[in-house]
Amino acid sequence: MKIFVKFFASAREAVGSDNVQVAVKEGATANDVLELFGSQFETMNRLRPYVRVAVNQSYVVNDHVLHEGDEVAIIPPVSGG
Amino acid sequence: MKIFVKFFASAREAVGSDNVQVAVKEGATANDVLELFGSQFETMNRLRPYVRVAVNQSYVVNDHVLHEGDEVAIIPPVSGG
Amino acid sequence: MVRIQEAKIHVEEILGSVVVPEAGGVDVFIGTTRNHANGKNVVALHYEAYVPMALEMMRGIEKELYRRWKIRAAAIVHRVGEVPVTEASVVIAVSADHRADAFAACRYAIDTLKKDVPIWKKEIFEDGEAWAENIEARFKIQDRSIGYES
Amino acid sequence: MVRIQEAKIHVEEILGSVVVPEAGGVDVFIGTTRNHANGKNVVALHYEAYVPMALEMMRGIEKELYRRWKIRAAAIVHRVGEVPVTEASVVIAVSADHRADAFAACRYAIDTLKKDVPIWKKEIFEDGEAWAENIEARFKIQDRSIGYES
Repeated sequence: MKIFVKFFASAREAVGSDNVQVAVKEGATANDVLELFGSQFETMNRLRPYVRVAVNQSYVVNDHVLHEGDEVAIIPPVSGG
Repeated sequence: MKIFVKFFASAREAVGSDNVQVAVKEGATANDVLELFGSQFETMNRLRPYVRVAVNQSYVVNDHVLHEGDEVAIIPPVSGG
Repeated sequence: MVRIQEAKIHVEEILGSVVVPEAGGVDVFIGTTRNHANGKNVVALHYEAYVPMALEMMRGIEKELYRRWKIRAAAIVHRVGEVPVTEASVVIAVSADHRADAFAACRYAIDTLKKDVPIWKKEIFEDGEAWAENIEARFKIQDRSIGYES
Repeated sequence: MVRIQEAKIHVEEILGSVVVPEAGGVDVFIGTTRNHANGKNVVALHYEAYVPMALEMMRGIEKELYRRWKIRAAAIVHRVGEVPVTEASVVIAVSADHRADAFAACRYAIDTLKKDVPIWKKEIFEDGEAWAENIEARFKIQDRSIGYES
């Protein structure tokens, strides 16, 4: 199934893109997405322990199961304010 | 000795004046001033339990002893802010 | 910076006096005239102050803020005379490197001002008028027996 | 009212949106760009946001303020893009009948925003740049094992 992955701030710089469409297998979790990009980008891999994942604009736990068309956002530690 | 008594807000309205010069005897206290005006003005007498006294622009306890030329202010409950 | 003024208070101007390049945050408290008090409609408010003593006490509060918290700058401004509904009677602004200090100092300043600084507000109702009394000031007076020479 | 904007934030305008005749006080927190971070000189700051999610979370914070405290109105405004030193990156204003509610709600709003809302700040130093990380956000991440699905 297809999902849309958005990267912000340091995560965006780590993968060199702010928006990627990827195919993952049924039952894939937020963690599988982190694994996928962590294995491709060393800097992203180093960020993994610190990022949170949001699906369709809500934070989720890492074993959250994804669905077709989900918007998955990789959220490095925030620094607003 | 001469002192200068200032009245504010409800105390000013009670005595009908904002500034009075009075003669008191040596050793007179803040409390003697309250007594003096309380005995002359019924409304001032009713205010007495609620007012604070400042001498030369600092709050004092009621048995504070006054000196020649002191500026004695009768301070009803404040309501700034 | 402390000030008592008859003119309308402009918050941006006061902010300008406390925002410094080193500070990361400012907390500002703005006391505004309410249209109601004790269940009655307030049509106007009139503030008066024992100006030299009030300024001296406001300076004392300002000094205390620097003593108690790590702050960069502070401003305490009170208006006197007529203050229409929704306009500011008092503005307190405190800048600090860390917001906890800004919040705590600002809160302390307004609490202390309402308790002690010789400023009075008369509420003009449709059917009469009354001198307001801060609840904080009333508590203070109950303590009078212990004395508080300052 | 919640808003994310690129334009400079004008505090008086935001105040205008929260001051209501019934309220007696407003607490305003203003986060300003500091000229230093981790002992280095900051020459510029750049904010970015995951805008739709950030707005949704800001609306959630706003609702929570009304749920937890007796407040009259609230505004949470964040700026994105370049924010020069001393200019505001965030302004939070809360009006209430009683100042304790205004202070508590305002503090809660900035604390929660800094911890959770997807907004990031890049600090540009003389000799490099770095993504900042709120200490509050770091604590949150240590809690991740317990999960916080929302």
